[in-house]
Amino acid sequence: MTAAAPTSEQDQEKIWEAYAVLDRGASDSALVVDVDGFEGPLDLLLELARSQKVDIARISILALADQYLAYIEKIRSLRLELAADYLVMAAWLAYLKSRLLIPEVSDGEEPTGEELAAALAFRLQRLEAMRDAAARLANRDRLGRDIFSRGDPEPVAITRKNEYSATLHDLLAAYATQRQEKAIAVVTIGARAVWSLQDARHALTRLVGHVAEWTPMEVLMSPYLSSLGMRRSVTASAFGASLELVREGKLELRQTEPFAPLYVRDRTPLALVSSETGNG
Amino acid sequence: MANSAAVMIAVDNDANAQSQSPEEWRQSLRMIEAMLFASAEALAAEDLASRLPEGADVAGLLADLKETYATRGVNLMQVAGKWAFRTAGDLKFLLAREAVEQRRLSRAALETLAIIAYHQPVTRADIEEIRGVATSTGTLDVLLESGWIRMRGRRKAPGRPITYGTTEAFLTHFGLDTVADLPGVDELKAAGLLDSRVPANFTIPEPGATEGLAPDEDPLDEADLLGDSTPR
Amino acid sequence: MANSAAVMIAVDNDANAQSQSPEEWRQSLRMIEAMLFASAEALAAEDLASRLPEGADVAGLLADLKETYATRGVNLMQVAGKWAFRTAGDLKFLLAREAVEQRRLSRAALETLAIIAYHQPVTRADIEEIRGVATSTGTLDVLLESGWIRMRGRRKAPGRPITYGTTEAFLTHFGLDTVADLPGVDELKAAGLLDSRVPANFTIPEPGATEGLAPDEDPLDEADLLGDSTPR
Repeated sequence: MTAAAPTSEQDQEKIWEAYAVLDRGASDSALVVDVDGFEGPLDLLLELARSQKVDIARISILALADQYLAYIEKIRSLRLELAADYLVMAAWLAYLKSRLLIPEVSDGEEPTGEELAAALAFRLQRLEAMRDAAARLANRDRLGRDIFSRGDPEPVAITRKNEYSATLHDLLAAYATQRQEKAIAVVTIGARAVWSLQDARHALTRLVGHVAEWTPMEVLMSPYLSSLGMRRSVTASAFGASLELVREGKLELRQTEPFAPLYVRDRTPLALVSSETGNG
Repeated sequence: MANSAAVMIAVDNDANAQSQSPEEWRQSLRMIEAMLFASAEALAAEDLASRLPEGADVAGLLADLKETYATRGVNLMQVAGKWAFRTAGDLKFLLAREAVEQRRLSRAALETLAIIAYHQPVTRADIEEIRGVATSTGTLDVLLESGWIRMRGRRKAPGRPITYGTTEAFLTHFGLDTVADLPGVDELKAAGLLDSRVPANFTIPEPGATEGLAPDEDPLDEADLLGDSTPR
Repeated sequence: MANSAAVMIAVDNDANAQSQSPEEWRQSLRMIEAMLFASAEALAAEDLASRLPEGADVAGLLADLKETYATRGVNLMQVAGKWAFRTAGDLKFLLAREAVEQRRLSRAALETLAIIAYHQPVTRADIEEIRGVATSTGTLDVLLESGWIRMRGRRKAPGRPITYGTTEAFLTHFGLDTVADLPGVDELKAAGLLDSRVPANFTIPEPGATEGLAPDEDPLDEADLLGDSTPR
């Protein structure tokens, strides 16, 4: 069934117009079919078949072919353009007609005229069946048009509930890890309370020029030794800083023996020897 | 009173259900009634069962309820394999004001929809063969957009054309339980009119189930699922 | 069958309604059923009457219908003078669904929970002091939601901060008899959870009682028990 090449739906419009013209111009035509338009040659054939007012299953394909050919001739006589597939169908029907009229010997290869006719009848029946089915479908009680669901459905309230899971091991591990980390963190914070070398140097520099007599370092640094944890840091940094200032010739240091108190004073021009002692 | 017939049947069913006492049966009926009434959408029997007492005869309960409501203004219907209450069809005249505006399908679209429904899985070429006209892209688009048809897979044939079928929304909208319930489907099948070939070689295909693939169908390619829904 | 009672009443009403034959009465009942079912809101008797056959006894019909549905899963109710179907009160539970989501506690929540368990009764400030970081409200909320901690009381201290402790559910979930069963330093070390080199002065408290109040604790205020459970 390849004869009827599909035609596009836009072309239908042309045909419809053609048909309207035909309908008006040829009211004596035996083929008055009142439809909106044809959707291709098969559709036209179906309408013609229906106009025979007999069961499509028992339609005379020969008569139908004649009708179609006459119809096409009519349109052409009105000098209306016809889509190619209508002409192809016409040619095919003319061929079918000749096959049906001339008795033939079946060679087993080519389908017989009867077989071709049967195939066309089948297509027409099938198309009609689908038309009917579409109509029956459209006329069913349709949801939202004919039958209705609950207009005010009662919503299902979904309560979200979280369920948590954790094992005792998770719990203890989290606790132990956290407490342990915190224990170490305390030490780290202690390290922050270091009196830097720079702090010490800054403090000592401010004293330079005011320490004429030997004065214990501890006394000079006493304002900074107040906080308990700072003692070592202050002592170490003050010592370091004082060494730098001695090297720069700003201070002198004196210590009588290891771990004995460290004395500081401004450097005097005569005190060259004293600086040797600064090696505690 | 037509209702008494329904009541009789309900009582019979009660007697048959050995696992549930009449009181339990009645309570289960009430529960199903409540769940189905509250929902605008159809509910699967399994969904209902999950909220009923263990071992409840859901099929029996639904049959009972369907019978009870058969003569009433609201009927229990099977749609798309699920259950739902719907207003009775003969009362549509009353409910015009509830009607939502319907998508108006062109004749071509409606015909195409019918062909897809009765012949599924079908390719675009199949549809054109049946209608004898080229199918405009717009027609399939409109149907895809309506949610009534979907791309099912690809035919195992040269060019691997896309196959179309109907959806659950189609069944729901047209009040069908399965595609086997399409009007006149049995007669059409018997007449060989759902066949893609001339009735000479008379093999009658079932209108395939909407789920799963036919033997000559492949699943859709990934690209089909990602890209726009319009087949070229 | 409770329904037969309803049928009886319907028959009685039929007899009373002189203007309508039993068949008309039944049809009017169906119409009301369908209208109420399909309507998005409750309908006044007048609304119904305007769509029923002339002279229908709307009040009688509604009474009949109300009776019919009284024992069913859906009831006909009068809401603010209008009529609507509603799920029977005892079946409302069917319309609630619980979505349980399994969740794991965050590290912060686990730490906080452990601190509450070991150090109870603790205030939020205590927890922050131990953890060295601010505790987000979310963390305590999650723990309160889990049901493993509770607000115990208020510390007898400036600001009267709320104290937290663990619950029965906590003990049950973690398989503990009492909080005193929580392992001590040595046990934690033995389990490899604590480094053996922790400072000698490292201690963990022996958890206090979960019941009753500590000497420095006041009971919760009434407002704590009424208001939302989230302390600011």
